[in-house]
Amino acid sequence: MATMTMVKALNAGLRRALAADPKVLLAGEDIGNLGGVFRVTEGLKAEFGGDRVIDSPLAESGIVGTALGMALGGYRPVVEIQFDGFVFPATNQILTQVARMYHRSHGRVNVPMVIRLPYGGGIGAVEHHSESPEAYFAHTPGLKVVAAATPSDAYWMIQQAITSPDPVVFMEPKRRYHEKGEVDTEAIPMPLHQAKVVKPGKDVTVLAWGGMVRPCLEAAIVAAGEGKDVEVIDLRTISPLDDDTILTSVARTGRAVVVHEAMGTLGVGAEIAARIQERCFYALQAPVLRVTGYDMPYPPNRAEADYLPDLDRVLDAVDRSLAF
Amino acid sequence: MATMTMVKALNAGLRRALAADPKVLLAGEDIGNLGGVFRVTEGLKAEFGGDRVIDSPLAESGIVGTALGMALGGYRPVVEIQFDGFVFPATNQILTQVARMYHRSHGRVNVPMVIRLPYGGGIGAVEHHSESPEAYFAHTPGLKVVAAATPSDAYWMIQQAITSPDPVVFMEPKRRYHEKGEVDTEAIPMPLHQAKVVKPGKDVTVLAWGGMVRPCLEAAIVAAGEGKDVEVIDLRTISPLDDDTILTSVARTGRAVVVHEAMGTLGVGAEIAARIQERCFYALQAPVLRVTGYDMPYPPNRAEADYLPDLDRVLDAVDRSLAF
Amino acid sequence: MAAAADEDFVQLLDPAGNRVEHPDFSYSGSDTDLAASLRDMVLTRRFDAEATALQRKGELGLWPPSLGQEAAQVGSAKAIADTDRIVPSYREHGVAWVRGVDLKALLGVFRGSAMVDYHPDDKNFNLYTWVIGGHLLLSVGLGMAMQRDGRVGGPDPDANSAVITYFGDGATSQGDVNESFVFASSFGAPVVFFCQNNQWAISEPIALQSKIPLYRRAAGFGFPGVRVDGNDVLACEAVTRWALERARRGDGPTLIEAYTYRMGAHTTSDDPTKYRGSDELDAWRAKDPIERVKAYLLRQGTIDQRWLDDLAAESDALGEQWRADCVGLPEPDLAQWWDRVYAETPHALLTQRDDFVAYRASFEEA
Amino acid sequence: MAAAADEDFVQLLDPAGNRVEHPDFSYSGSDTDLAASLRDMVLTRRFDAEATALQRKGELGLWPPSLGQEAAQVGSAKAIADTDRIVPSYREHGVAWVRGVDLKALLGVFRGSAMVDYHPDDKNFNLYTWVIGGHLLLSVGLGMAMQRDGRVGGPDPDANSAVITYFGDGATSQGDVNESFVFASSFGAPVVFFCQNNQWAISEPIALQSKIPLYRRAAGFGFPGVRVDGNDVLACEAVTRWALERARRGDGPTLIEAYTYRMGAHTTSDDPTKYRGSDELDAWRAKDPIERVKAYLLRQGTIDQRWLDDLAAESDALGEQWRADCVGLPEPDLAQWWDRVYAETPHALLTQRDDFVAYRASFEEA
Ligand SMILES: Cc1ncc(C[n+]2csc(CCOP(=O)(O)OP(=O)(O)O)c2C)c(N)n1
Ligand SMILES: Cc1ncc(C[n+]2csc(CCOP(=O)(O)OP(=O)(O)O)c2C)c(N)n1
Ligand SMILES: [Mg+2]
Ligand SMILES: [Mg+2]
Repeated sequence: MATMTMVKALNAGLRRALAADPKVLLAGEDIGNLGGVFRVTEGLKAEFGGDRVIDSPLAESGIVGTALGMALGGYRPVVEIQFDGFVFPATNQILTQVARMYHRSHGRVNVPMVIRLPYGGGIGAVEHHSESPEAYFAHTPGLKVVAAATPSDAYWMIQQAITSPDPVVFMEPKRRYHEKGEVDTEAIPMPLHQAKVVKPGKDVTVLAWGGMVRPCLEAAIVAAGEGKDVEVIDLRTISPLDDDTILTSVARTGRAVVVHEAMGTLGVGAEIAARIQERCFYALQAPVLRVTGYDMPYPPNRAEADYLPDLDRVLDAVDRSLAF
Repeated sequence: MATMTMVKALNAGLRRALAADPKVLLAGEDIGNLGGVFRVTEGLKAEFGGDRVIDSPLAESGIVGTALGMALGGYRPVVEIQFDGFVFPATNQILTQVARMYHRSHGRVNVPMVIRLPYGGGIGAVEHHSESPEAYFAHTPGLKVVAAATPSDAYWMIQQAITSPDPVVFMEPKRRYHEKGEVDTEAIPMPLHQAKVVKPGKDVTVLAWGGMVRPCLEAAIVAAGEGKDVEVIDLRTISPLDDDTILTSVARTGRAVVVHEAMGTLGVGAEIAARIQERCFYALQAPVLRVTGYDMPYPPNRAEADYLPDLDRVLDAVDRSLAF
Repeated sequence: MAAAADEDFVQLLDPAGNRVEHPDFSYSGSDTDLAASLRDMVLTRRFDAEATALQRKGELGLWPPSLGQEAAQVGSAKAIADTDRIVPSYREHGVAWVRGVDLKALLGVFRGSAMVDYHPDDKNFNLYTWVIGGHLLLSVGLGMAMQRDGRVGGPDPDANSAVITYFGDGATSQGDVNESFVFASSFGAPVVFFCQNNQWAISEPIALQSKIPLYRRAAGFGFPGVRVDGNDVLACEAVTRWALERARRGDGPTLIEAYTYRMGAHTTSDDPTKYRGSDELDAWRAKDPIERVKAYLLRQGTIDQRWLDDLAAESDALGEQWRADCVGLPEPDLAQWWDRVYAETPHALLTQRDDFVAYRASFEEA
Repeated sequence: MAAAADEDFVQLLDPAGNRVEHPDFSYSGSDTDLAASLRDMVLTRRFDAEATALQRKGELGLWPPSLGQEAAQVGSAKAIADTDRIVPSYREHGVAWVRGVDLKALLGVFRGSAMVDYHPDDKNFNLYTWVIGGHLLLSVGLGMAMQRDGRVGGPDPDANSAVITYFGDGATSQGDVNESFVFASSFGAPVVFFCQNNQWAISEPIALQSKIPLYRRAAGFGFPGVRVDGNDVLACEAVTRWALERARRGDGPTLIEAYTYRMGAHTTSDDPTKYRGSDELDAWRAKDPIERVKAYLLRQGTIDQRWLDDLAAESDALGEQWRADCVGLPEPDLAQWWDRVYAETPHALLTQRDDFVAYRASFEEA
């Protein structure tokens, strides 16, 4: 058991994956000599060589498209998109090529590829560096989407994503990169596409992932002080959603609050709310509430504290749900 | 009052817009001499010249990006994306540039631009030619998204979209291109961002847009024969949603079914369901049901009849809603 | 521009069927080999004609004819080794034929009964694909995989391999195509970019995509570009052979611009009379890729009328076969497609499939 | 490659401050004009140093230094007419300064207090922008708008205009940049593509983006490319002037590669010691864009120590002003941003804003 930051945990997970399978490759901008702008790949080029840790020309479509080719050629590429907001030049490759190859080939050709996406706000960055584009990918059949909230999950989930036979968009909450946590590198990890009840409770279910799990846990603690027993679920998997864990919890609590950074309209919270009301209709004591980024582009970062869901907004929604 | 197909109505609407404002321009692949692969722009290059009806090089990002520049330069470009599935190379331009300019400039610079998107299935086409990507755009603040279901709406809405100060993704259901309808070119059109109750009813609200309005209306007729009074709403505007019309109806009927071609997960139906349960919680007699494309890429077209929502599937959902 | 171009490109057999000398390139095959290429071109044309007819009869939803591009396709294909990877676009029926792909497999996608119904590894022939220019990047990636496999630039030439990727003139305007040039150049990837400049991208003439000959694009990215007479099967083979050998040797990518003409419609949905005149077509008819080889080989005595009659008979038989193959293609069943989304199918998808199957069955019961 | 490049490019003033003859280009200004350019370079460097210091003090979140690129920026900017449109990237502080953009407006975005807080029409200077290569297409579109306005190639040269767009060496790998070349070439758009090749894209050396000099990319798209000594303010001005005149005249686009060096970090978040040695920096220091002009003008007697002292005083005063401007920038209020999403704000957004305002007020009450 070691204590490390999420950056170190990802680095260790990638190192282990590279060591375990010679077919694993990394590619992206600045990931080699620099170790990536967040240092997630630090030291890996020195250790595994430039053929396996590839500094790519500055073109996201090219990075993803050539990685797809390498995947078809028998490799397991892990590409880093430098920031969330720079994934869009690669949209065509991700949506029409990577996500579709299995379908297009009648299931003959699979694409074992990971697209690492440092995402989300709270780091005081300029435009395009604080976004949460998961809904675009979760609306795309053929892609899987996961998000790590802790160093331990980061360590294990990245390795599981790499061994997945399907393309995985791997969301890394930048604001949690430097927070430390325990990582048991000998543990048997839980399955990749399973949500985790990180705090059991019986009054209301709060659902979050990645960077938003922490304020939800904090809200649960405050709420507990007020006698409200909040269950917090870290979704971990956004596509597919782990319906069982979600619906079982809400069926029991009768109340749900979904929390995410992306804008509310057509954010993942919409799908979760839609499913819950479809499948737990009679169990619901209150509408499923959403605590999300507002329906606007990410604001100047000196206003981001107001933009991002936080402990208070989660608590407020919990209260509104309980009072409904 | 004239009877015409949607293709002709769009053509007439574009012609009128070009004639009314010398700043209106059209751009896209094959829109000039050929008049577009669907002939929507037929004759317009001959009438208004190649400087205003621009055959563009084969590059969607280029088409949208240069159109953005022309918009910033004082023009009102209307670009045609040849088919739904080929909009993705332009994603970066649409999401990070077109949609954001107003925000990025603190509201100083607006982008009066229309992106015409022939969309949807039911036409027996190969891959990428039958898709419904509206949710990607509706999840993007700064874009407006509308869909025409009839020749009359096509005629008026395209002109309204062109005069809009904001960028509008204009969805044209290909499968309705050649169906005829009445167009009153002297009428005063209803506002662009307003939904329309196309068949009033009191038992259940069915919500659709574009190509799906027709099977919903057919289902309503069959249901009427069985004594079920279905209200059908043509959303017309997908972003922003016309909450008033939607919620007023559902508050009255207590039941809702959303119908669309795109895959269900994170389709626009998710947002509508989430809003309805948020705002009509006590009025709801049954969960909001969704009748959508299945969670897979569009199938080979000889299987599309099974894939696409149709009269039967709408009826089935209406029945399930009423029986809940 | 066409005139200037004509002086500019590699030609080894002129439209009248005369062999032409070129300082850098020569055809390495015999006249018998050439007869084999002629046969492949004739059969490609027949396949194309059958498919076009099948579309007219409603058996196919759409067909993109290869008419006029047989030399570019057959010639280049002849230069490809079994271990090379071919990445086609959607019009490379002649390449598929030479490669030995069962052409039936190409029909399903146009019939609407399949997505793309063959395994790309079977014949080292990638899936037909539709997003213009979208497949070039994966071609480069396939080449980068070969580099990492140690299959490029090794001491044993037979153990080396390369990728050849096909695209049109219109495609050169796409960002992805140019990024492919960047990546291939930067990594010295073993890729031959084979552009069939058939003068048109649907209704758009080549001049809209480029004011200068396309092959010159490559120099700006740091690798060679060559324009070849795309209606000359010898020249296409010779230039492609050279480029593939360069690539396999580890000398990096090449752009080949095969200067040819789409003699038919863009697809069966297209009406070319809307945008081009018949004189243009007539001029290109005079440069037909098949006629010149026929003329040459008849003159050489390599083939005779009897040979041609036999070929016609073979062609008829194959035509019949393809027609039967097409109408006999299995209908798709939507129920099969839920487990073709992911290699590891999420549980919810299977439930969705079961619900669909039950729903559909409810009609049968009734 | 740098060595070969040095022979290849347009230089009018060498690093030692000697004027150099060039067959095609000459500096049209006087020594007094050159002194003005020197002043602009010195003040640009000061602004950059202040901003870097403000970042260190936590007043800015991030800063991308222009250190070392003053000649490329000031020289090119001197050639731009008021009616020309400038489309910057994010590092063109020197261009902004010459243009007369209030530099305070550039600080807010890096402070996090604003998006981009000026009207692009005020100084015909587009918004700073972040998506690498994303702004080149709109530059071409702006040029196409000028064509349609009748502002290109008209009989009165003063009534003509053009667009100049700035980007880096790394940007040239982006599809959008190459599509911009396609569109500009195809439509003969009046656009000068001004690439500051500062040798690095964060940690990636230019060789990863292109194996050959970047200016040659243009020829493959059918328009001229020129490499200029990007540390020579005379040469940058002369070449840019020529290219803009071509564009305004209706002769179409030009690619200028200003061969220069990013002497500082990529941004204040970057640590260049991770990927490049100090000898490289030393070599480039010897080619400093400011020193050579100073040496030349001192030798000419156009300026003297007193002039330099005055400039230092002006620089100090401005420095103080910029510091004050920065800390005095208004804090953003999220409540303002709901009606900055759409020109016609949907009703639901206003409700969302009102709810937010009420929610926020609930804390103040408490
Ligand atoms: C990204 C994209 N945009 C548009 C289309 C529609 N489309 C299909 S073929 C074609 C023209 C292609 O021209 P070219 O590249 O010259 O190839 P050709 O068909 O002539 O062989 C177009 C515009 C497409 N398939 N993909
Ligand atoms: C599409 C995109 N990808 C990645 C980035 C992150 N990024 C910011 S600057 C930069 C390097 C740019 O290099 P270059 O084009 O040479 O310009 P320079 O910074 O050297 O002036 C990168 C990769 C970005 N801003 N946009
Ligand atoms: Mg073509
Ligand atoms: Mg650079």
